[in-house]
Amino acid sequence: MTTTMYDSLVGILSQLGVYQILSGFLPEIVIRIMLVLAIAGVVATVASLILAYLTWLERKVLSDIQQRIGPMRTGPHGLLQPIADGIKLLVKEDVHPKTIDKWVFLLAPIVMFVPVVVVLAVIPFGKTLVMTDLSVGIVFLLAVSSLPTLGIIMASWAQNNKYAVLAGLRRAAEIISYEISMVLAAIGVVLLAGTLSLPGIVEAQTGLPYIILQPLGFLIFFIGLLADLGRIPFDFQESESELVAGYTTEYSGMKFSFFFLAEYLELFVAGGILTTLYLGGWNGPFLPSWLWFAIKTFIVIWVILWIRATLPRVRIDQLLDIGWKWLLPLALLNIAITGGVLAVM
Amino acid sequence: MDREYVTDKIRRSMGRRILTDEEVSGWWIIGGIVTFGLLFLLLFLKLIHRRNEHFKRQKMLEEQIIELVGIDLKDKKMLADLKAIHNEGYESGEFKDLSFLRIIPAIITLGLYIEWRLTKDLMIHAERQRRFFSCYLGRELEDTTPQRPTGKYLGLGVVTLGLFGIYWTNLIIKDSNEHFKDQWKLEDLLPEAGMEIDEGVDPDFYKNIILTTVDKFLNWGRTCSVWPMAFGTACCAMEMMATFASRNDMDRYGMIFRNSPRQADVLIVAGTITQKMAPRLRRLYDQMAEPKYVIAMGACAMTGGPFVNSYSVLKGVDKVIPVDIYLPGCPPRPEALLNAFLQLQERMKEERTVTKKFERWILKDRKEVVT
Amino acid sequence: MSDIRKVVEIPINMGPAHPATHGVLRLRLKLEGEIVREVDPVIGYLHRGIEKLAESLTYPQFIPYTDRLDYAGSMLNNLGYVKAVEELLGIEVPERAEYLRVMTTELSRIASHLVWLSAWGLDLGAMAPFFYCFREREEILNIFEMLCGARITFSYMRIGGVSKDMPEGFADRLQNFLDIFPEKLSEYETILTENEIFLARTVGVGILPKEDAIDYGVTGPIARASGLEYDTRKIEPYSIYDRFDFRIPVEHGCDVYSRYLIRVEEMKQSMKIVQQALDKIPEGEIMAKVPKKIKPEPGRVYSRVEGSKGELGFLIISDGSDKPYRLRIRSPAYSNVAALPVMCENAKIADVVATVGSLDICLGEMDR
Amino acid sequence: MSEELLNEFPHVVKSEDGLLLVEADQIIEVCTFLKNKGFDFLEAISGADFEEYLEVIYNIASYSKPDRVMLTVRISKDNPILPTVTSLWHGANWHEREAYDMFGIKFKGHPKLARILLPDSWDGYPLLKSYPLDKEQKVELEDETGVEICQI
Repeated sequence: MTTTMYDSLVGILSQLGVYQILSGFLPEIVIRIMLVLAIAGVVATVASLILAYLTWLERKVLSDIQQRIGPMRTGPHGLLQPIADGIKLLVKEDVHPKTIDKWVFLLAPIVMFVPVVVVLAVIPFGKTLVMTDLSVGIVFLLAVSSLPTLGIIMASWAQNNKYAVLAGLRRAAEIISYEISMVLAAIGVVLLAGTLSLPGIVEAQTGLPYIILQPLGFLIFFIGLLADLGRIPFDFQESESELVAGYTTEYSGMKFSFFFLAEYLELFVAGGILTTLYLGGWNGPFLPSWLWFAIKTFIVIWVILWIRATLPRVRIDQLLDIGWKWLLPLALLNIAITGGVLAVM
Repeated sequence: MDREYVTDKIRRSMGRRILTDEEVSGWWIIGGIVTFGLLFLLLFLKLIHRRNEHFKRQKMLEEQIIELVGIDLKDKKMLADLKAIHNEGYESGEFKDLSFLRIIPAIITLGLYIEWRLTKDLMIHAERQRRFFSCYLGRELEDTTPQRPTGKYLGLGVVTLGLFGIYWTNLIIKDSNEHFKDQWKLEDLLPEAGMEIDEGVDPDFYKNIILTTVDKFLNWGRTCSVWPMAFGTACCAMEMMATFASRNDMDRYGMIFRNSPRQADVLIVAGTITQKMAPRLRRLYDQMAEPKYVIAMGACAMTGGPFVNSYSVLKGVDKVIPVDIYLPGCPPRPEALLNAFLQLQERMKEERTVTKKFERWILKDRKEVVT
Repeated sequence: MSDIRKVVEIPINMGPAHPATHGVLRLRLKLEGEIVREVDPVIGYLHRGIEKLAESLTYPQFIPYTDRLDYAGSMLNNLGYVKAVEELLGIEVPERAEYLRVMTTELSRIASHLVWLSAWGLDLGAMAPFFYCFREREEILNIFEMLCGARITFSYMRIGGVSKDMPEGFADRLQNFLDIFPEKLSEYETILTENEIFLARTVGVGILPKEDAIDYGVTGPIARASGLEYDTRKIEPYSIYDRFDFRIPVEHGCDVYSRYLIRVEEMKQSMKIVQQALDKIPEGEIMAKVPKKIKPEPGRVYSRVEGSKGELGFLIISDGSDKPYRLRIRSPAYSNVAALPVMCENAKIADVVATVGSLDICLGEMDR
Repeated sequence: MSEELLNEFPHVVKSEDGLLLVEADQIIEVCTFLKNKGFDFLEAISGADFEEYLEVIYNIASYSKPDRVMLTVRISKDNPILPTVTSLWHGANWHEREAYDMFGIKFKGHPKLARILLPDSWDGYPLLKSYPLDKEQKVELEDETGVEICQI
C-alpha cells in the first residue's frame, strides 16, 4: 500500500501533536474533510502556478527557437507576463453573442477545465506525494483525461459559429482514432507492471523505465497524447490559419482564459502521465523523488514545445489515417509481443 | 518645435494642478488616532500618491519651460543653469515615483520611515524648485517651506515609540499644503500663466486612492498584455509583420497576435480601407470585446493617404470606427509601430474602469462621470 | 423523417479578414464536412482605383503608386512601369542604371519570395519559417534602405534611369548578404523540403494541370510549376537579362510542392543574377537625358516584366499630354487567383488554405 | 503575325497609328485563329474610354515564343456589347468582368457577368471619363449570404 499525501500529512501532524489536539474536540470525519480540502487546495494552487508559468515557458522556448527573446518587459525576463495576461483576461468584457446556446456556452469551459484538474488526483508526484492511490488508477486516468473533449465539443456547438462547429466536428472525429490506440498501448505497460495502480506502475519501473521495454508503446502513446493535447502537428481544433481560433472563436475574457489554462494544464498532465507510465515516474538516484518527477515532466513538456516550434500541421484525414491504419495495428502488435514474451518468460 | 505649442503645454501642465496638488485635511490625523492608526495607512498612501503626482507635474512643467527657453535661445547661460538644476532632480531621486510598497517599511517602523522620507523629499524639492524658478524669473525668490530637522525628529519618534509621528505627519500635511499654495502663486507669476484645464478629467477621481490603485493594477495587466488583432490589408501589413518578426519582436512587450476579434485588445488597421471593406471593418470592431483600442497605421488608414482622391477609398478609418492612435507614415517603419504601441500603453494607463464603476454605483444621483 | 445520411452543404465565408487569406481576399466555400465542394473567390476589397488615379497624375508622379501595387516586391513594379514609359518615349537607359535595376529587382524578388515562404509556412502551421525568412528579408530591406532610404515603398526607379547611385559600402554589404544567404536558404529547406508532414501536406495538393494553366493565363512560379517554361526574362529578355547566366526552373508536379520548389530555386537563381551584376557593374551615368516635362507622343504601349508573382504588364495609352490617357495594369495574381477554383476541386479545407497560400497573392496588385 | 491576320480576315484593318482593329462580331473567329496559330496566352482584356467610342483591347501572347498581338475592338458607347471569349480562354472571365465593372461593357454569353472589384450596389462605371475621380459612394454590408456575414 502506498503512502498517500493524506497519510503523510496525518503522520506529520501526529508527530507535531496537532492531530491529537484537533481530534480532541472535532469528530474524525471533520478532520478528514479538512485535511483533504487542504491538500486539494495546495495541489490546485501549485498546479495553477505551474500552468501559469507553462505559458511563459512556452513563449520563451518558442522565441528561443525562432531567434527572438520573448517576453522581457513585464517583470524581469517577462516573469510577470502570465500574471498580466491573467489580469487582462479577467477584466476583459465577456461577450455573449446573440446566437449562442447560453447554458452550454457557459458550462463548456468548466467541463473542459474540471476533468484536467481531477486527473491530478491520481498522478504520483513523488514517493509520498500521491493524493489517492486508486487500484484502477490507469483506467481512471485514461478515462478522465479524454473528458475535456466533451468541453471542446460543447463549446464549439454552443457558439453557433461555423468555424467553431468545424473544430468540434474535427475533434469528435479524431478522438476515436487515437484514443483506442493510446489505451491499447497502455495495456502493454499494465501487462508488464501487473497492476492498474499508478504508484504500483511507477514502483515496477524501479530498475528500468518502460520506455526501454516498450519503445513502440511509448511512441504510440506519445503520438496519441500529442493529438489529445491538440498541439501542432495535430492542432485541428484550433488551427488558426484554417479555423481562425477554432473552438474558442467566440469566447472572450474569462471564459477564454479557462480554455487557455485548461490547455496548459493538460500539457502538464500529459507530461505527468508520460513520465509515470514510461519514464519511470519519480524513480531516480540521489535527488528527491518529486524533483525527479518534475525534471522528467519538464523534459517531456519541452519536447512537446520543441515539436510545436518546428513541425507543420498535418491534415485531419491524415491523422485519421495514421490512427486507424498504423497506430491501431501497431498497438495490437505491441500487446501481442509483450504478452508473448511475458508468457514465455 | 512651435513656441505656441509649448506654451500651450505649459498652460495645460498648470491646469492639471487642481488634480495633482490636492489639499489634505488635518482631520485625517484625528481619524487616524480614532481608528488606532488604520486610517494612517490610507493617509500615507494618499501622501505618497500626492507627492508622486505633484513631483511629476513639476517635472513636466520644468521640462516644458526648458524647452521654451531652448526655443527662444536668447539666454544660453540660463538654459544651461536650468538644465543643471533640473537634472539635480534626477540625481536626488525626486523624479522617481515613490512606490506604494514603501508602506511596508513604513508599517514596520511605525510610520517613521515614510514621514522622514516625505519630509526630506519635500525639502529637497522645494529648495531646488525655488532655485529653478528664481533662475527663470531672474529674481531671487524667498524660501517659504520651513526646514525641518529630520534627524532630530527621527530621534524623537524613536524615543516616543512613534507617537511623535502623529505631530510630524501633521507638519507634513501642513508644509505640503503651504508649498502647493506658494507654488500656485508662483506659477501665476510666470509669463506664460493662464491655465488651461485639461477637460475630461474628473477632479474627484484622484481622491479615491484604493480604487485608483486597483485601477492602476488592472491597467498594468492591460498594458503588459496587449493582444493585437491580425488585420492587415495593404502595404502596412508588411511592416506590421516585420514588427512582430524576430528583429523587433513585439512579444517582448507581451504582444501576441490573436486571430479572433473576441480575444483581441487592439485593432491595428494596417492599410487602405476601401468602401467595400469599411462595413466589414466596422463589424470586426464591433465584435471585439471591451476594452478595445484602435491604431490607424499608415497614411491610408489615417486619411486615405495617397489614394485620398480615389472614388473607392475610405478617407480615414475614423469615419467608421473610433481611433486611439494615429500613426503616420507610408508605410510606417516597425520602430514607429512599436512606438505607437508604447503610446497606446500610456493611454491605457489612463483607464479607470473600477473607479468609474464605483462612482456610478455609489453616486447614482451624480451626473454621468466624464470619460 | 429526414434522411440522416443526406449530406448537408455548409456555406462558409473565409475572409476578407481571415488569417489564411493574406490580406483581404474573400473565399466563399461550400463544404461537405471537411471537403470543399465549391470555391468562389470574391475580390475587390482593396480596390483603390489606381488606374483611375493614374489618369490624373503625370507620368513621374505615378511611380510612387506602383510601389503600392505589389508591396512585397515593389522594385519589380517600379521597373514594369518605368520600362513601359521608356518604351513609349523611346529612351535608352544607361548601362549602370540597367545593372542597378537588375540587382534591385532580383533582390526584390528574393524579398517577395521570402514573404511568401514565411506566410505560407504559417498557413501550414509551421511557425519557424516565418521568423527565419523575415530575418533575411530585414537584411535585404536594409540594403534597399541604404540605397534609396525606404524599406517597402522605394520609388527608386525613374523614367530614364534610377534615382540614386550605389552609396559607399553598399557593394560590401550586398556581397556579405549574398555570401550568407545560401546558408540560410538551406536552413529553411531543412525545416521544410524533406519534412514528412510537409510533404504529406503539399505533394499532390492544389493541382493545376498544364492545359488549365494555359486556359487561365497563369504566369509566374505557378505556371512554371505546371510545366510551362515561361518567363519573360528568357522569352523576351528585357533590360539586360540576356547578359546573365541563369536558368528558369520548371517542375511538372503541378501541385503546391512544385510551386515551393520553384520559388526556392528562383531565389537561388536571382542570387546568381545579383552576384553577376555586382561583379560586372560598369561605371557611368545612372540617368539618361530625359526632358523636364515628360510628354510622350500619342500612342500606346504594352510592356511586360517578370514580377515575383508572374507577368506584370503595363498598358499605357498616351494622348500626347503629360498624363496617361489610360493606364491598365495586367496583374499576375489576378489571373492566377481566377484559376483557384480549378486547384481546389474537392479539396479539404486545409488544402484550400495551402493552395491559396501557394499562389502568393498580393491584394494591392490584384485589386489595384 | 499581324500580316497573316490581315490577309486572313479582310475585315481586320490596320489603323493609321498601327492598331489592329477588329469588328466586334469577328472577335471570336480572330481569337480562335490566333489560338490555333500558337497564341495561347491571353494576357489581358482591357477597356478604354474615348470620346466617341469605347475600346476593348486584347493582349494575346504565346507561352512558347516572344511574339504577341494587340487587338482593338471599337464599340459604340450607347450599346457596348460584344461577344465573350470565355469559350476560348477561361481566364477571360475575370478580365471581362472587370471591363464590365469599370466601363459597363457587356459581354454576350458571359457565364456570370457581375461586378468584380466594386460592390454590387455600386452605381456607375468609374473608369469612364464621365465619372468623377473622387465621387464616393457609401456601401452597406451586403447581405447576400445571410448569416455568413456575421463571421469574420
